[in-house]
Amino acid sequence: MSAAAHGVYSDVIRERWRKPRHRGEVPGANAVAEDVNPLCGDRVRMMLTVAPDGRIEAAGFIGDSCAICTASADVVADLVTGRSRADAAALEVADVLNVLQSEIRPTRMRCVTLPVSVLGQALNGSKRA
Amino acid sequence: MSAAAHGVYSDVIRERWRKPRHRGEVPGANAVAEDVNPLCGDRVRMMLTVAPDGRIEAAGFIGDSCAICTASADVVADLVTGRSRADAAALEVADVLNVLQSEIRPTRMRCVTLPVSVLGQALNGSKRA
Amino acid sequence: MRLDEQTRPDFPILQRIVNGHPLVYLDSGASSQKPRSVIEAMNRYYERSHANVHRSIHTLGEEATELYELARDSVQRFIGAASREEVVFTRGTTDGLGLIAETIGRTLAKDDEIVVTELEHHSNLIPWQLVARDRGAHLKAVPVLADGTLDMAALDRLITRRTRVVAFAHVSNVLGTITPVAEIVRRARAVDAITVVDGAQAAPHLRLDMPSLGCDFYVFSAHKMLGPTGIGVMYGRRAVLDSLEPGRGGSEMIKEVWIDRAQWNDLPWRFEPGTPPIAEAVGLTAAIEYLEKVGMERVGEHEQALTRQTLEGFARTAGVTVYGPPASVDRGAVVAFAVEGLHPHDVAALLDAEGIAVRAGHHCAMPLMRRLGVVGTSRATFSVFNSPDEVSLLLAAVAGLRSAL
Amino acid sequence: MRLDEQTRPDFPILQRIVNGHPLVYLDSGASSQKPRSVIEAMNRYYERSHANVHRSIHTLGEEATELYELARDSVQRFIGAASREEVVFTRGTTDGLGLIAETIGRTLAKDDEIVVTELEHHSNLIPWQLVARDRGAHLKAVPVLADGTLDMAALDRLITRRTRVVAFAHVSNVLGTITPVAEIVRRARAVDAITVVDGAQAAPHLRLDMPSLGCDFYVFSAHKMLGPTGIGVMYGRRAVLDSLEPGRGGSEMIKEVWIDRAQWNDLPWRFEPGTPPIAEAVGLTAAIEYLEKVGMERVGEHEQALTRQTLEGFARTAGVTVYGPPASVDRGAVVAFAVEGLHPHDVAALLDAEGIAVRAGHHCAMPLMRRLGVVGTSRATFSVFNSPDEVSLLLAAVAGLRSAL
Ligand SMILES: Cc1ncc(COP(=O)(O)O)c(C=O)c1O
Ligand SMILES: Cc1ncc(COP(=O)(O)O)c(C=O)c1O
Repeated sequence: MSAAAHGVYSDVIRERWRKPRHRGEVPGANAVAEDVNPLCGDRVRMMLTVAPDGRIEAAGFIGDSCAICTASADVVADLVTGRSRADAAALEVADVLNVLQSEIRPTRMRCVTLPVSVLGQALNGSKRA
Repeated sequence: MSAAAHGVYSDVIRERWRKPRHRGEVPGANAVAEDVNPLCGDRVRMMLTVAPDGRIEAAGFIGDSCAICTASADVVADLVTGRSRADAAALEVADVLNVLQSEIRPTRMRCVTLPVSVLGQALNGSKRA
Repeated sequence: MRLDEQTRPDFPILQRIVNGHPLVYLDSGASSQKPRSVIEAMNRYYERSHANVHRSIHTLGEEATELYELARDSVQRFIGAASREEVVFTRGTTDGLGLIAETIGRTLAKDDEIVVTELEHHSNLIPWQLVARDRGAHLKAVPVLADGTLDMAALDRLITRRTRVVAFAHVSNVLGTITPVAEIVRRARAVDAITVVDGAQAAPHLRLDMPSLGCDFYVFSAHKMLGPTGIGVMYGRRAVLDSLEPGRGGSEMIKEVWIDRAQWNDLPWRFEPGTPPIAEAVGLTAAIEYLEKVGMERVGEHEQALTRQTLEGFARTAGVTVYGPPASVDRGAVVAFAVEGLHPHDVAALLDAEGIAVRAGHHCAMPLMRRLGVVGTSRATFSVFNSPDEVSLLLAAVAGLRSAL
Repeated sequence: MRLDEQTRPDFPILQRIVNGHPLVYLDSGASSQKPRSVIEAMNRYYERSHANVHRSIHTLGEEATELYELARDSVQRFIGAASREEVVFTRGTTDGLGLIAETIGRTLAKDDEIVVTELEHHSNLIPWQLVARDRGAHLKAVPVLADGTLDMAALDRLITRRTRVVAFAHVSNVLGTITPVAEIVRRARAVDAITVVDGAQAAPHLRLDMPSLGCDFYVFSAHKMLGPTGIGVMYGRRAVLDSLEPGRGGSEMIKEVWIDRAQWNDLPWRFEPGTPPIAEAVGLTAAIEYLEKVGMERVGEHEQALTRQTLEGFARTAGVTVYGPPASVDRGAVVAFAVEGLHPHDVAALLDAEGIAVRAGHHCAMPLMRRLGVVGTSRATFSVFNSPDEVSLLLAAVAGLRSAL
């Protein structure tokens, strides 16, 4: 079975699913958003601590989500930490895919994009903060 | 073309279409009904003069209708003239088909049944008298 | 090569013998025949890739979802929509018009006005009647002139500040009239009314380009344009779709659900409750690809030529009346006609005896029939596979009809 | 011969190789595969007899109409309806439930009550939410007990004098629970409430007999019972259908039309606006004939046996949780399960790598997911073509999953 699993998910995804680096509450987070993948009900909450100068000091997520979505959220948190607000807002799905190193099938692309879109919502202070 | 027409309609239908015996207003009619075939918009009005003793003294029809429907209405008027109200109410589609002497396809059966159903309505003094 | 020479071998049903004659099918306006490629695309789908769409992450589910969403891309291209989110799959024209009426209906208030026309198919009339009754709104109809066109002066009077919806056919399914969509849209927009175009008879026949028509909604059925039964399209302009709550509920169209409330899904799925017509979407893609390969300009020219041939032939036939604009004007591929002394049903039945399929009746346009002063008409309609020879057969058969009964 | 040994050769898709493995399709609850006879019936229809139905008097139109109406007779027989007028064709379960909700909705008043259950599919929930919101009515849900059955004591409390509608599933698409339809109908009828049964998961699996269920409405989809996409059935008890105004407008459902009003057609057409799914009706007839030839008792027994085998196997597998009533109870052909430490999506993706198609997610039953305390589950569902060997493959693959990620 492991052999099959290798075919399905990249090592990066499996690694980040087993040991996500940014999973958990972010105390004092001041930019927060949460959304749902309508296809499956997966839910991701992104939490950021943005310093007065606009730098993102800490990022984390919690969520009920599959391996791909969890890995994506973890990578998003990774990539935005230490960046400026503007840089973070410019994060694209391609950047995440680049790190994930996995071929993602069309029906699961939303698992990758959900955390990116929740990041945008958190930065905009918009929906369901 | 006549050959084809022969295949389509019986001589009775063609004859009654060309020279219906009961087409026209029935002056003094006291049992009247009109209805429409929803499939095609054909409309038939049946008019009866019922004597105090319940005998149908005169019957006629007017309508915007095809050859089959016109022939059927004409036959219905024929068959009920002189009969008692109860006898007329017992008229069945089979009686009309019997006179028409034509094979009627399922989609045109309503052309035959419409006048029979309008007769029933006229006798019941019900719908759209 | 003439278009029919090229296309006829693609339509298996043209092998049919009807009452001893090769089938002459002149009823595509009611429902067209299907090329082999459409039938086979659906077969292939059922034999290799069927599964439910959207929420599945197994291989067949992914294939089915891709095929279904590919159909959306095909339609977007076919009608020149600005984005795929503007393409909503329905179950047909009637379904799409009903969905729009219910959806807009929820936003109407007492004494709002809905403008339709006298040449509408019942499917673009009854849903508005139901809505008008429910909301206390008023329904008004633009009259049809003697030449079969809309009374545009009356339109100007009928569209008022209270007008919230203007709903009308692009091509009349009886008269063949092509209505001036962009012009009507312009006048409706001046009072901020929503425009709803019934494209059932136009989509099989004209090259469509949503931005240049400018309407808010445009609906049509696959089964009249070489595609399968069971599926249709509702185009909705993005800004309008975004502003509307969904009219119908179910699965697929939601994001989150609690017992007492729900949050809607994104476009276009918000308007597609339940398992969609998946195989039918695959068939529609094949139909669009077939039409695109031929080229809609060529389709239109071919059908215009057949229509002109019919109109000119009937003009020379004693006792035949035709309805709608003259042959000199661009028309849909529709010729409604009457034969003196014969009821339209009998015309159809007698032509059927010679293998010729035409429609007869009110064509679901009773108010127009009343305006024409008839209970019904006979009607010949044309598609890509019809030939000038078939028109000649029709003309000869009709010429022989008056002595038939 | 075991049922699957007999039926498997009839399903072309079972030849599919998925990710190097023969397809093991355990997702019929979402949409079943189709036997060759269903696919071929639709082909034959398109290649020989297609035309629009009802208003046509040419040969193809008559053949199409006969085939379409024959499907109604087939359904009547299949569900034991008292008359063919009680069988209305829809576009699927969601469409049927929406149509019923809109139609009944028009008769509801403020503070009327609608009772559903916590195990409903969104398709039997959202339409009632929309209606409740529109009419100022209240929606209440019967809870699900820990053993996956409905809380019948709560039902008694929830059904009151104000209850106008009781809508519930016959078989849960997640738990497999078979609800006591006749009993619920009895309690609803005591307060004159209309009963609406969602039979989407029951029709493919149980022998249906409308009079003994006693409900007012019963709806299901063809695509889950070996039939095509794009068509469903709404059974309505004659007396109830007679008493209701049609909820949706269009052609076919009228008798006479003026610009401002219309007179409705007779049953069942009053509830079927527009060109119906004709080829799909032909396919549905073939699906029903297939099921009848096998016999619904045998279908049910076969699927029960596979369900039991799965439940028993999972009970022996460490780290696997199953939902719903125990194996000892009659259930639908549905097993929802969870694998410790794995998200349902990943379970489905990993099984797909071995050619096994199961569904994962909320199964359009988010309120039930919340009650179960999960975001989703994996779900295996069975049909006539599934074999005990396939269940063994599923069990072995699931047993190997925990170390997979
Ligand atoms: C219980 C139940 N109800 C309703 C539906 C909706 O059926 P459809 O998507 O065919 O409209 C389904 C299937 O998805 C179901 O399982
Ligand atoms: C102009 C027009 N509108 C609407 C319709 C209804 O289309 P459908 O029956 O496919 O819903 C038709 C065809 O019958 C039509 O010609």
